[in-house]
Amino acid sequence: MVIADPIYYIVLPLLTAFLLPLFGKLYKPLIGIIPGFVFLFLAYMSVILMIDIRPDNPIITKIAGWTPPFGINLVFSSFSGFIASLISIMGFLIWAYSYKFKKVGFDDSLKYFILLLLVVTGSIGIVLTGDIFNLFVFLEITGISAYALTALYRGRDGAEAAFKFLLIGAFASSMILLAIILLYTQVGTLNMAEISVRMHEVDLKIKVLIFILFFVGFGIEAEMFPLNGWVPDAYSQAPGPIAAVFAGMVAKAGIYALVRIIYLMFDLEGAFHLLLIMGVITMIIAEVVALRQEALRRMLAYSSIGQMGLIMIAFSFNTEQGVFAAIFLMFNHAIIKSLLFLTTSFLVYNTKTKLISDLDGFGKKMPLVSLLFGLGAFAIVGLPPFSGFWSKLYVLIAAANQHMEVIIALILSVSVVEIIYYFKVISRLYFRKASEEIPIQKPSLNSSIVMIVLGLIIISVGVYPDLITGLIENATTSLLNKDLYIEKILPGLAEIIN
Amino acid sequence: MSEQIKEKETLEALTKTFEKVNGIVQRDKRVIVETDAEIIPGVLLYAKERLKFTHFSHMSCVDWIENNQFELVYILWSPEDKIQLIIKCVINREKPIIQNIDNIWRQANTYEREIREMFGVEFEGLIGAKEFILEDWDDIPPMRKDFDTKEYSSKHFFDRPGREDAKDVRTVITERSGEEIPDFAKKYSRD
Amino acid sequence: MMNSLFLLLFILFGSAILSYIGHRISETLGNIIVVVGAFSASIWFFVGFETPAEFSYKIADFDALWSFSSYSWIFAALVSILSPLALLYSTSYMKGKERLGTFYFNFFLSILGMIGITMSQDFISLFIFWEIMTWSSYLIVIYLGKDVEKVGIKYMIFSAIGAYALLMGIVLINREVGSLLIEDAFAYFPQIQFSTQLLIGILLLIGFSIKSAMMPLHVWAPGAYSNSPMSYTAVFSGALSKMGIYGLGLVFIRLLSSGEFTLINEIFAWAGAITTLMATFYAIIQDDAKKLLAYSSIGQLGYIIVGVAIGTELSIMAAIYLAILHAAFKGNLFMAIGAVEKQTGSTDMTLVTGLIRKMPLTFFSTLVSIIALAAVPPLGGFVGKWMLYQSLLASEHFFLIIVIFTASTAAFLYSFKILYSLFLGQEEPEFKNIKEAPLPMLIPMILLSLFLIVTGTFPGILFEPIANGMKYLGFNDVNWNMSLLVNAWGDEVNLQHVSMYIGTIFIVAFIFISLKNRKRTRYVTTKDISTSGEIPLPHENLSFKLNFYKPFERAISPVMKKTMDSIYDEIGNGLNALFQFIRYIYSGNGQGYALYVIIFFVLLLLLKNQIFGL
Amino acid sequence: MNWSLILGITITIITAFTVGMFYGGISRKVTARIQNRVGPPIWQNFLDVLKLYSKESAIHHGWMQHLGPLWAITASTATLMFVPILNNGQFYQNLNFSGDLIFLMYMMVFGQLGMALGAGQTGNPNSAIGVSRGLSQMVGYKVPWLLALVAIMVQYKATSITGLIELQNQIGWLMFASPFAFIAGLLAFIGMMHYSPFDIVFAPSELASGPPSEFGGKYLGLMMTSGSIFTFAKLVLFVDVFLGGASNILELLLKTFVIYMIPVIYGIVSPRYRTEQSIRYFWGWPTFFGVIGMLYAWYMIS
Amino acid sequence: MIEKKDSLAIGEYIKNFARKHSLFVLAYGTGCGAIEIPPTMTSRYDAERFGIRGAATPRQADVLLITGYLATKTLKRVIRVYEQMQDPKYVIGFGSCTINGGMYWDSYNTINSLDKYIPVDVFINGCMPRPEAVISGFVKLQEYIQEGKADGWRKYQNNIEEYRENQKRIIKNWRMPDYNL
Repeated sequence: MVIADPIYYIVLPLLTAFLLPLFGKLYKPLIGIIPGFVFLFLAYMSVILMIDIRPDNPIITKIAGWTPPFGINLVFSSFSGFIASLISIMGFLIWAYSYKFKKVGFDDSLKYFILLLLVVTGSIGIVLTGDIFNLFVFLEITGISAYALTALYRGRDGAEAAFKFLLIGAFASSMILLAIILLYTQVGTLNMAEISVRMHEVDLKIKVLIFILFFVGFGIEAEMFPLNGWVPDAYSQAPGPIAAVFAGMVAKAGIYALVRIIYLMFDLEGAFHLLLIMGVITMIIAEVVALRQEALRRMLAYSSIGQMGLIMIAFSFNTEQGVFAAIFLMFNHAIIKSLLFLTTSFLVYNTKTKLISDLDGFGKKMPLVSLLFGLGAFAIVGLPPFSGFWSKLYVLIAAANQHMEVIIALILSVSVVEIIYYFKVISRLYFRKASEEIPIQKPSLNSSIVMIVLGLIIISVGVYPDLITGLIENATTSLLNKDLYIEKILPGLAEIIN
Repeated sequence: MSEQIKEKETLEALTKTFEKVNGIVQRDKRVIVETDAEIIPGVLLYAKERLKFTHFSHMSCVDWIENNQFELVYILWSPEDKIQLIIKCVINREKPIIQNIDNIWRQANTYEREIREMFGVEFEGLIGAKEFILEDWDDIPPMRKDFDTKEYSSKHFFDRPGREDAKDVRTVITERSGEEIPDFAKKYSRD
Repeated sequence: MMNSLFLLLFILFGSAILSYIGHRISETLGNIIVVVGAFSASIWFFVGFETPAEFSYKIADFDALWSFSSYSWIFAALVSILSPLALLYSTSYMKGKERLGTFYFNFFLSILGMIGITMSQDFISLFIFWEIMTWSSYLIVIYLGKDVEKVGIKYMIFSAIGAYALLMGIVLINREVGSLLIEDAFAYFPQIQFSTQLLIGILLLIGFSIKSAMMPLHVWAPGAYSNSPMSYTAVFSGALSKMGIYGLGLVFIRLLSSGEFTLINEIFAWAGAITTLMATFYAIIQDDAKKLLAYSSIGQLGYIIVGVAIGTELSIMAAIYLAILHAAFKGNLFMAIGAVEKQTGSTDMTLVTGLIRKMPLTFFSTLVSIIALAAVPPLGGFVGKWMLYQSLLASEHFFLIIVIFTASTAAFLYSFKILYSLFLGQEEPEFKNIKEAPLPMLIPMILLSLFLIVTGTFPGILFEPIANGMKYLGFNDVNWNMSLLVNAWGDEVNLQHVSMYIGTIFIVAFIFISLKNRKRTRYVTTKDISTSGEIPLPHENLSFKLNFYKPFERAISPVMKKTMDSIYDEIGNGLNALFQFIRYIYSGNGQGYALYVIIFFVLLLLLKNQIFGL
Repeated sequence: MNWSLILGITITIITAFTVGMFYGGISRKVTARIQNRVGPPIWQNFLDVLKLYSKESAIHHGWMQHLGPLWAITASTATLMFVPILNNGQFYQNLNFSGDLIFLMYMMVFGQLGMALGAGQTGNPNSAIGVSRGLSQMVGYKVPWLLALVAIMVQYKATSITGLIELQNQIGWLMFASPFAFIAGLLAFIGMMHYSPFDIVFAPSELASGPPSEFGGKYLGLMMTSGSIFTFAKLVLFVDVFLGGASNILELLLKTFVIYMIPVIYGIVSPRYRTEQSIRYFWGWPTFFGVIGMLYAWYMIS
Repeated sequence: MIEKKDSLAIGEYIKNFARKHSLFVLAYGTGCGAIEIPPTMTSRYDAERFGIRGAATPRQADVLLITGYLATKTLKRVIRVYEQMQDPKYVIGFGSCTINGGMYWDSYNTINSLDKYIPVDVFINGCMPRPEAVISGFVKLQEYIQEGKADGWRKYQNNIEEYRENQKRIIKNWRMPDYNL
């Protein structure tokens, strides 16, 4: 029996990241293998933990034995656990995908794996932590490693993208830090549960100011319009698997943090309206812009933003169905968008210009990759019987139950736009003659397996959504039941204060 | 009697430009020039482009069998100056070849094809130089003066014998009505 | 023990997979699998189980129920008859094409989708099957790789709009009714607020009418019908479009039955009628046989929409009857044109000519289908049209009847054009060595032709299942004779007399004209015509083909100036320009993005009172 | 077998043929007289048909041409069979109980389609042009014709001709009861007769007689037979619908003759339309009258 | 009692009667004589009272009216038209040119005797014959038809080789399809 404790999520990859150069000194291939074992362990641990976890018994780990609110604690609840598991499993899959992918030499590989480990650490940390300052720390870890990953190829474009990312990320950091300082001056604690309890003491104006700072700061990570200028560049310049990391982990962690502060810490009604409006705007603008893109990865990046907008919309309903739909969407988006980015990196690798117009006839040249790309595209636009359909359906049902017919119409109109640009790519892949014969880099076995696994997940969830709905329902309950969360972390505190 | 200014100007322009052109102003609004067969396209083009003889009225061929020559006649008309310009040239009857001008006036093609078929004049690079009016013709070109149409007719077609008394129809009529054949008609009589 | 309905889908899905694999191995093996799979599914459908078989399950917290109602059974039967014939035809038609595995995979999936739609008694599985049908048909539409951007995307956009309208309606039903079972929806629908009822109704109608190519939502159809391989178009136009009709029937008769929606009925009836008229006009001016038939399909579907939208007993009956017949004759026509295409390599009516002596059987089946299409009495098309007119007369839709009658008359124009241009006229030396289509292509055509001939004289054969279906829709006492048509006022048409009389006179006259001067009646070639004594040279073809209906075109030119296509194009261009403008928000400038962040932050601060209600 | 029915049918066909032929002859005679000619005898058409049947050779360009005239005669006699010739005559009853107006409208096109196919197979461009014109014009005159008939069908709630005749025995001729429908119907009927100015189909000087240009001998004879029967059938139909039918053969002849003379005389003094002019003509005033008739019918029933 | 022979004779009589009173004329109007046809057909002389009317195409026609001279080129078309007509069919040679070439008797491109190439039932002489003469010619043809003497079409069938030989002297490049003989 392996010891399963959420602390390993943080400790293990962090430690490995720092020790990896040493391993590299010992035996060079170890730098690839060791992270794999770490990710495998994390994924395995996630499964073990998720089996037992219920909304009413979150696992709370106190770091260094300090009890909250004085010490930092990690909370592995149904919701955070679900996202953490998702991230760790995605981490493992991306490692498996990129294990042999990098042929860039020892130094670059070392950097790549260290940064990958750090990103995973940061993302999981954001998800699991119960301390607002700790969250900021993890956010910085994620951010910095993400900037570095963006510029991994050390090209001009990569550097530019990383710079943009850095610039805007700096805004995010400073705003969040400012917000935390303000918050600390008001409530005198950094524990999120206690903040939540004490929030009503804060003056409304200051509360709103803090909220806005948080909102903008996390909005940047969550790819909210107009704070998402870094996204297209970062996604398109980073190495292929890293784009998947951004879509599957960083963005998820960002939206997670945003949702946590909205749902847990602030009890502002306007926050939900704001989230709804921003979600709608983000979604519409991103999808419309995606339609006009010529480079495949930029298109996917904008599509990713659009999906994030949809997730925001779903969260903004503040109902059980809405949250359910949103979490389902997060899951689907992580899986499907990762698949799309992973396949795309092969497609784009084999073209000269990275443009969609260069993809003619790839269905014949790279049958597996094209097929999986098509599958991903079908899934993400929400065609049944693939998993994307169900999440979209739940969003619509949630919207319908809120009597938001206009929102439904908007979501569906945007879906039409989505269909147009995805099907444009598919029709090029399959129904055009290839212009010239270029030697093709075939996907290696491990990457193929990873992509097939993702594809199978998409199909099986699509055909039998009940596979995943149970977990998501638990997660929903866990997120919405704020009092339970507080009670579990700080037993009795609520009564004391009130 | 007008001054024939434009006519003279035209003639002058032509003779000055081309050495081998000479001609006269025949009457009002008509200029006749003769030239060499080699420079015919040049003269025509000059007349068309510079002297505004934009209208190609007609083109024909004359068989001067005595001189062993074909004479080709091009008739142009200037709608602006209201002058007719007749350009003539002669070619050898034994070797009747001349440059075609259907790239100057498309409609000249029809005339050229007809002349080709009827006189046997070859036009270099003529578009559609194939059977035109005559079908299945296997004799010498019929408009040449050495072609005997009577002989051809009696050889190929069935001459119907006249009536049994073989009298001229005029004689029969005069006999019937008791009148004399008028003098002017006598020379046509078969008897 | 596997459920019989599930097994039906399983056979289809299995055939899809197996034919894909089979075609990867060898074409013959694949073809055998295709034919066996298609026919076994069809046979299983007809003899394998009793109609009331049921299969209920829960998927993602929604109740789902599969079962054939007597109404949906008609449409399922339509699919089950037409699709194996089309697949049999396809084995020969598609010979030697690339990626046959993919083609047949999608073909089977779309059949599965159609069967699934008809067996779904809940909206969620209906929608899932609907979408499966849509994307599999999309993949076939662009299969040949022609006009992928234009036709394929257009089809997909309109399908998506339709499907999403449907989805929105379904979601709203779920909210109001709390269940997605179709029966529940019917039962609780009248209790819903009127405006919501209206919204749901319109959404569902839009969703369904897009598939049945109703103007102004038809623009995808001509391209999609003519672009896919003809063997699929036979099913596409014959059966797949009927899924829209199926849905329209459900919505009009069962859902919007309260009598407050007559305006919608009228609007849809008029839309159907105008669809018919305009599509017929467009069919007349086409020069490509496929395009012509595509427009003709739209036109014929217009009649059916009119019938469904009017919603009286007779009109529904007419609509279903016409739907069945349309499947038969349009399937047959597309197959025949496909045969011409296969044998000559073209369907351009200005090029292909004089095939009657080369492909007599193809001509025969085209002729029979055209007679049915043009609703000329001895064949079945007349019965459907007759019922439709009678229902319109009885329900006092005067001008509607004029419009569709005019369209029906105008349909003669293109009917003749397609027969004349392809099969009649002078023979072309280029097509000297053309052979009759191969047997797998002929058998389906001949079978469908026989079906049309029989149903013309004895429409009662079809009336029985239709009457069953009508019971599901709430018309209980439908009672029709084998071949006697009676309208609301007691006037009747006795088809048996008609057929007998026509048959007799035809035979008598035939004997007379054939025996008279039999020895000195000769066949001469079509080059031997009186053209002022001139002899057409072998390479000269005097058939009058180009601008065949130019005078008619001139006469109707005022209404043809602005097409729906051009309107949509204008909208599309406008949106494109707008999108291009929006695109420049992402300028790619880092400082700009930073500025956005600051502006956004400041804006939020400024608007905080409005947002947070301070 | 029902021998009396067969006898009746035979007699009807013979009557229709005879009357149609004589009407054709009369129209030629009238034309001639108007043009200050003597003109052929009124039985001239019989001689023409007889001569055509007595031709000793015939050619066809294929089976469709062979069947075309057959198709035409089948359709024209069928049309005749389902029209009540006399109101209550036993002999001319035929099969009129088993057809109605809508049926007849389609039946009338049946022959034209067959003819068109036959003409199409000849490969003669003139035939095809004629067919193209004919079908186009058909769409033209069908509109007012339909408006007229539908107005009547709607107003009197009957689609069967027998029913309409019975009705007219009570309320008088529909010509007066529904005047606008009658005008529309009459104008459309003029077009249906294919006399000048609507003779664009046959247009001898333009199209060398159009569709029949490759038909000779027995085929042309059969077509002329069919044409005369069809003319009669159309006349009887018109009389039945608008003029209250006829109770005896004399009345029938009188009424049909009057109706027949209208297009004939109108035609003699008219030049020929172009196709699109013809179509637009029918979609102009006749359609206008038809719409008025329809509105009138609507007003009457509501 | 009518015997079989008589009944055949009666049938023949009726047929000939119909034929003679219904003459559909295809005017081959390339010669100058064509100008005489309109007055013949219209109100002044009104040939229609004899049952004579124009036919639009050779398939429908009974009488081929050759109005005037025939060039070698047009002869080919005349032969073709004649062969496209249905039996029984008649030819009227109209004007001197069809008889002996008329004023074109020595022309290199005009044939002289029409009846060497196709059988002519009636010649109408004159240059040009007036409408009265034309009608008289038609009446003569009607008489011949009634008597059964207008059998040029049968003669053509029987002596086809001879006619072909003559025709091929003019039309050297014989590429006409075979027609109904």
